[in-house]
Amino acid sequence: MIHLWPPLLLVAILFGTGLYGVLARRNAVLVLVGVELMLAAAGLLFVTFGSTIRDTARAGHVLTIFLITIAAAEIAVALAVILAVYRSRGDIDVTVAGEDDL
Amino acid sequence: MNPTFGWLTLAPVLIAAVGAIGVLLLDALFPRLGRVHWILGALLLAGGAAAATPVLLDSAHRPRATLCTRGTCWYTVDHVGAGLQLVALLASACVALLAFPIRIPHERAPIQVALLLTSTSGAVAVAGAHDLGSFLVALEVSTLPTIALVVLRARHSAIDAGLSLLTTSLVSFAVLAMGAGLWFAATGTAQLESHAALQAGNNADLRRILVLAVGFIVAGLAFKLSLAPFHLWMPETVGASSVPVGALLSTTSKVAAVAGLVAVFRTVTDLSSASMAAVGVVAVLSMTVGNLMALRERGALRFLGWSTVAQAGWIVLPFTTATADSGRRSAQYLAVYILATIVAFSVITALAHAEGRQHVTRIASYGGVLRRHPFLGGALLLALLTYAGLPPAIAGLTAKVVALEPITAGHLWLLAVIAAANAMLGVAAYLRWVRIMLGASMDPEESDRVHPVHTAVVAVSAVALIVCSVVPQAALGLFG
Amino acid sequence: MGTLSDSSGWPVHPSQLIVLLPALAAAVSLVLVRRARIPAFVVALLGALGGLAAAAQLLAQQLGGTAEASSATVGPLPLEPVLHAPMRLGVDRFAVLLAVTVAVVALVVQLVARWYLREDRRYAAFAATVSLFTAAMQLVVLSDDVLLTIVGWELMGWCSYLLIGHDSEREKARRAAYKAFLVTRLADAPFAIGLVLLATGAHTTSLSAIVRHWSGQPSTLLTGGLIAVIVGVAGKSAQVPFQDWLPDAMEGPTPASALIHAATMVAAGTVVLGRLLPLLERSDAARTVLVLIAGISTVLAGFLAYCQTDLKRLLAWSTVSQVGLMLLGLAIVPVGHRADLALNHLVAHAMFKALLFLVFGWISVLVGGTVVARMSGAVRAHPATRALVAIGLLSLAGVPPMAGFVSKDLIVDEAATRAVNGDGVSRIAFVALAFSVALTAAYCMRAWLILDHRSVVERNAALEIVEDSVTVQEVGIVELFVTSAQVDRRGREVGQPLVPIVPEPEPEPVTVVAPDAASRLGLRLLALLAVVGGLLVTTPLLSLDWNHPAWALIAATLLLMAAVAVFVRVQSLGTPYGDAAGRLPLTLRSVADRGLGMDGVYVALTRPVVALARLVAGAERGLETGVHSTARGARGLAGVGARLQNGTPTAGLVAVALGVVAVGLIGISLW
Amino acid sequence: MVAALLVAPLAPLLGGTALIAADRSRLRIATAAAYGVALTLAVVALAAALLAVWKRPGIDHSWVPAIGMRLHLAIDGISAPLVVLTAAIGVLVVLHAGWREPSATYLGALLMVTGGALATFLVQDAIAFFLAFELVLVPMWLLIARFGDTTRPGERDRAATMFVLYTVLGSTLMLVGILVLVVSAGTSDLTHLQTAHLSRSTQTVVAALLMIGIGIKIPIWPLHSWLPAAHTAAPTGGSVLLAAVLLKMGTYAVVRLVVFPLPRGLHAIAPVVAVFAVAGILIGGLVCLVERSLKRLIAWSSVAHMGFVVLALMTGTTLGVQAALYGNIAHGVISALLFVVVGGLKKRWGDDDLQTARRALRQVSPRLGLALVVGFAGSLALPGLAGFWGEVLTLFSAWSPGDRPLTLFRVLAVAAATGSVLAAAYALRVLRTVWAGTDSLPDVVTDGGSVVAQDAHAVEWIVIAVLVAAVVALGVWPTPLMHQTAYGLAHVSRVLVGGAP
Repeated sequence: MIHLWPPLLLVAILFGTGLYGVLARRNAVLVLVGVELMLAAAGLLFVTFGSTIRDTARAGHVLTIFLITIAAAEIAVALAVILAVYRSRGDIDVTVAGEDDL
Repeated sequence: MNPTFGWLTLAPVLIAAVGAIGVLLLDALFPRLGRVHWILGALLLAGGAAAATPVLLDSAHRPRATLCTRGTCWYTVDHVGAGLQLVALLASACVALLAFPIRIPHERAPIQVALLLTSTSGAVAVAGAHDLGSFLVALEVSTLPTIALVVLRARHSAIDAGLSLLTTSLVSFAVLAMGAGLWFAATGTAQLESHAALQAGNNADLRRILVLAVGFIVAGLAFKLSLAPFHLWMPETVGASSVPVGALLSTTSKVAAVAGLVAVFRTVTDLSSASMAAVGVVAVLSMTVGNLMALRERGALRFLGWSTVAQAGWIVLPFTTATADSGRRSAQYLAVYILATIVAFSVITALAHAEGRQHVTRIASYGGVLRRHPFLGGALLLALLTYAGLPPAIAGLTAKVVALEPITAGHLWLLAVIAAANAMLGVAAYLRWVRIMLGASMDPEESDRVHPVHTAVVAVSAVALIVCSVVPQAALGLFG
Repeated sequence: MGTLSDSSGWPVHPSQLIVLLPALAAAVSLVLVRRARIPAFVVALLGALGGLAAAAQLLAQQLGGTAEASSATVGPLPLEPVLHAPMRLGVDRFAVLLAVTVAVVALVVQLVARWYLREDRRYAAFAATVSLFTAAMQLVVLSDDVLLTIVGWELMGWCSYLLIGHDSEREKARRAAYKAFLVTRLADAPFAIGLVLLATGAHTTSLSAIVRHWSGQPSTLLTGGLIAVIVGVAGKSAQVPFQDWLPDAMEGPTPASALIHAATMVAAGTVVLGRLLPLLERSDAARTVLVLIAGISTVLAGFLAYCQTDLKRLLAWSTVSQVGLMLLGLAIVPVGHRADLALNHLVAHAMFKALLFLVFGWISVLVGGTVVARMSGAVRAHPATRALVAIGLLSLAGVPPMAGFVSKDLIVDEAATRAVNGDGVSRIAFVALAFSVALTAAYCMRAWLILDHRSVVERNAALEIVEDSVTVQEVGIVELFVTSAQVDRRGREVGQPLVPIVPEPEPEPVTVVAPDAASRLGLRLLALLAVVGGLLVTTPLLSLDWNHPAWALIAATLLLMAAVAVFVRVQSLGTPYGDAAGRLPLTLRSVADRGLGMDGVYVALTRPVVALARLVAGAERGLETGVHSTARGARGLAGVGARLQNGTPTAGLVAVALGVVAVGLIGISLW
Repeated sequence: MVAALLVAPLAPLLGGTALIAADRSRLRIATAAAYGVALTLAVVALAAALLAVWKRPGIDHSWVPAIGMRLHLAIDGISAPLVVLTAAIGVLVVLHAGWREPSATYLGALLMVTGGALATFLVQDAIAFFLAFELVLVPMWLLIARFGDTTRPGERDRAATMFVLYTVLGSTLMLVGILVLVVSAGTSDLTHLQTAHLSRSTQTVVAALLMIGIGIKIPIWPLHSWLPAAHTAAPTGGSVLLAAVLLKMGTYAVVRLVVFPLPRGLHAIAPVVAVFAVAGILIGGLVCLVERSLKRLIAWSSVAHMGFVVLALMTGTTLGVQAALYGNIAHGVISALLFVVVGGLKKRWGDDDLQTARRALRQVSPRLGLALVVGFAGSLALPGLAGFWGEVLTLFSAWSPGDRPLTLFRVLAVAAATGSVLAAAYALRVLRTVWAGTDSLPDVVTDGGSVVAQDAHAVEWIVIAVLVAAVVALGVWPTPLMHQTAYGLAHVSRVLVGGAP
């Protein structure tokens, strides 16, 4: 049985890096990258435990594939929105306040 | 072994999901149908709602399960779940009808209808999801289309709000996914089952992971429910998107989140006799922030956004004690809230359509509404009083009773007192609007006639609200 | 309502009627009559007559031994099991005697009031108030229940407020009424507490049951309760230190004064203490308090009466003094005896004091005021009043064979006997009595000398400088003596060059309608009773040892009185108005006129209360502002929130991150 | 018979709603017609209430099983007097509005308050009680905010808001307490709320929550800040309802929800609450000594009077509850009378400042003067008027407070007696300046004693006369009402203590 701690450490690092990226980056695309890192951490967690836990449904692996799929869908929507934002105001800086409609 | 497949049980999800594809196909075949799609969508949703009723009518309260293999089922609808499905479908149907009279480019209508149907099907599916996979997928299916719907309004403000919604939702989903991973790590199963949770709970190490998992899942769902501090997108988005989409965000989205919470907390009730302190903190924080911000908010739609934040606090309040009927109570409060929200948004849509959007975005411009449109004004008044929990809107009051009861039964005095103080704050916020409505008119010019579809939606939902005020059991009884 | 018939076949027990009829008269008058004079008088008269008739009937029953000892009022209050509240009237010989007395005085007052207030627009209200007052006093007299006693007690206070403030156009009347009610109400608080203490201890509000209960167990609690009651009595009876409201109460119309002073309010304390006497006898501490209060009051008031510039106020102070005598009569009663001494004096006092007040009122109408300067020589000018005044003053002074003599002498006799037997309380009482007797004789003599003064013509010259009765506030009284120069016997200023006296035009003969026959008849009845009232001791209504008089003591008393009278006569010689007190230093007289400045003390006492009230009101304003500012605070808080939420997606993300961390931490640490 | 139970609250509630709706909509109805309708409805409600009090029917239907709320209406000896009082005051305030001035909305709001209060006293279900308790809020708010003092709109709006917010906070806290009671008793039947198995500490917490919550409504010092402002700003009808009906709901709630179900909890907190009550008596009295606004003065006197009621309740004895219930009704009638009179005066004067020199009321308006005298005499608990019995019996009960700390309660009794001296002082202060007038103005010459034009006439005089009669009747003959409450108490007073130690 392999040790659990290296993959778990990696999960933590990935998640932390992703979160940091999300919080620190001003560019919306880079924020997106951060989110992807976080999702990757979750996927790694699933895979790790999917391989250690005796699970007939192989849920860990299946769920990882689910996650990847969802992430792809998200990226599609996200890029569309970012494109719209860029067209609308010429930048994709997430630290800029949105316009008010009052 | 092949899984079982119960068409009837799955019908509420399927009608909406297949309907979304159908609408797109129809548009491909008959490109110039335009706004008729909304009617179609509303009919589909109503059909879905009808399909959700058999569980509710079952006097034995047996849950219906399907997609079962080897004794585990991926889709189970119990009474609470079916009730939530019904509420979500009906709310979406109302949104479709509200959107119908609004003039938009022909080609955009079918897309929006499809997005609405998709989002609704996701929300409906959450109510039946019993495993992490469908749980995550369904939640995301219900969220992503709403982002698109917001952005599709194509105003600067809407696009900016869309970006805000997008980033928050993505991060929240990541957190949710992490929570799901931790759950899997703790329990070793992808099923949201209580005996698995119970097993994990008995092991000190696993218990900690389990708690963290639940915490992450709750945090991820809290975004959707716009609980503080995951709420900042809410007022902005509701204020910037078109009014029916705002209604969708305030209603169907919330159903999906509550359904998710119900699924999670159902598994941990056996585990926790103590209070879920974190939920309590989030709940009262939400109420307080929502009410305080609503107190000074000048925009009507944003006000409703803040009000939703505050109401979300009340919605999750029952989960604090994590007892067997927490989910039911939460759903009951949600139902009343959604009814009031539909009324409020219907009135605002109708007014915006008749008088122009610039006349409804400020609370100050509601002066004299009761004179110009006694019927619409009266309905809005009733909705606001329902939010505030003041009779004659008894429905709102009974909902507050429902939400408070587990807290008091659990002797969580501090929480109860803060909730009481928030009841007061809420009244202060809502009465501000009511007072303006009772006051004199700001802009006396004549308005167009209110569109009959809008009138009908307002009438039906207002009557439903009145019925719920006279017989609150009508709303509360949906969930057994 | 209990049973409405008694064994004698009457539909309603006479004791109930005694209270009910005057009360009914008041109600009918207020509701139906309102402003018309004649109907108001008829109703009031019927009430008074009915009350008297019922009292007479009760008297007959009592003498015949057929009176029922108890009758119902509003029915027992359902306060079981904490408190038994039968709410019944109790009929005994005292109650009967007093009821008759009150009814007689009330009747005469009603008769005279009609004449006295013949030009008053609010006569109807006055008559109704007098009726109500009568009913309240009768209730106290007949009550065998603490609650009923309090009802009558406070109701009298209110009626006195209305009567004293009857001429509410005058600030002085308003102030006097306010003062009277407030001072008595202040004393009512301990009175009520005392009665509550006694009643709750006995688990019943029935006075007789309370007496039975506490007789068995003397205790400090009992003493405390009794002292509280005594303080209350001191308030209502205008004893030290509450005495000052009574002279001011002279602002009321004279018939009202007659009622308040003679038979009702000030005497009520005696009645209540008389009921509680068996308890009082057992508590030496309470007796001491009583004898001190009453002793100081009777001497001080007697002295002040002698000094007054206003003869009506002289009567007022004499009332204080006489009530002190009655209370002394209660304090000295040996264990096992009843309150006969005090009640006998109460009855006698009621007769002569009512007479005196009414006659003085009559005179004041004739001469236009009650200050010495106006009253001087009045009975000479108006001979019709002469005999009445003489009888009244003689009886007040206690000259044989008047009623006042009999009643006072019996008290002195008893005090002497017990003092000799070594009772400390009685010794104090005896000393006070001795002073009181002398002072009474002195002020009676003085009053008579003034009223009987010869120099009517000379008085006219002085009239200009003497304004009307200036009584309540110090306004006028001091100035009167400071600014107006000394005058000689003829009323001319001393030390001024003699100017030829321009003959003053005789004052226009004011056409005063003489009191009608009924009023005069009433006065004569009172005079008669003031003379022969002493015979009361021979009736079975009182059980007093009257046929073994201590002749030596009587002789000594009479000698003392005679000596005082001679002294006063000598003093009065050569004064402008025949006023013996004119020889007293001016400062003393002005201080005495102001009741030794007691009013100032009262005012000073209210000052900290008002200051406290301002403080509290200010604090409450602050609290209200504070509460309001919480609203501002809430909005400010929201403003802070709005600044945090600057509308950027990043702000939302930061909040989400913080939330995740917080939820995780709280979940792990608290679960 | 059962219909009477339903008609009594529903006729004014629905009728009031309809009137308001009709006034809002395009079909504005004539004021006279609205007045006729409102008066009819109020009278119907009164008739139904009387019938219900006489026949004592009961309804018990399931209503909202989800929260255990039942439609359970009944009357017992404790609620009967309050029901009659409320219905009668309802008729009087509508009558007093007159047919010329008021809008249909005003009348509708009056009716709704009446109906809500009737519902409060009629329901026997704890949760429904809370609901009915809240029912009066919005119409009352409407009365103050829309029809209140027009001279100072800012103050008025603030007063209206304060009223609602305070009350909502209080009633929500009360709801928390109710829910604990209901959960622990397993029933929401008001007469069967037993919490025997709750621990002493829990009982204490619940009793404290309830007392704070209800204490806002009563109000108990220092939770009273909303009251003076609300009374000053409210229109006459609103003030009357507020004082005569709404405050009574608070004391009634204490009896039903604290005194009976939570004896042990009450025992723990009674001394504290009693001290606050007496503080209210004294502070109310003191403020009245210097208060310039007549309406505020009466509001403050209400604080003092309710202090007596609460003090009596805190003794937890039958005598105390009797005293409190009597004082409750008495204060209802007296304060109604005072507010009608003072409201009329304020309208005539234009303000209600006591320091403005005015002609003597007893000359200018003898009827109003008489009513004012009766009102303030009642306020100072003069025997023969309604206020006396409650306050004197309060002294009795505080002197023998069952199992409460004896010395403390006796000290409080003495303090309360002192408070009644203050009551005399402020009552006479008002009478001296208002009723007897000031010297600085010349006498008005009235011709031949005819009633002056300014005096109360027509409906105003009828209302005043009825209230005066009620004040006197309750003072002169207290036994019927006491028997009512005694009968009511006998059925539920297992928990009450016998009395003196």
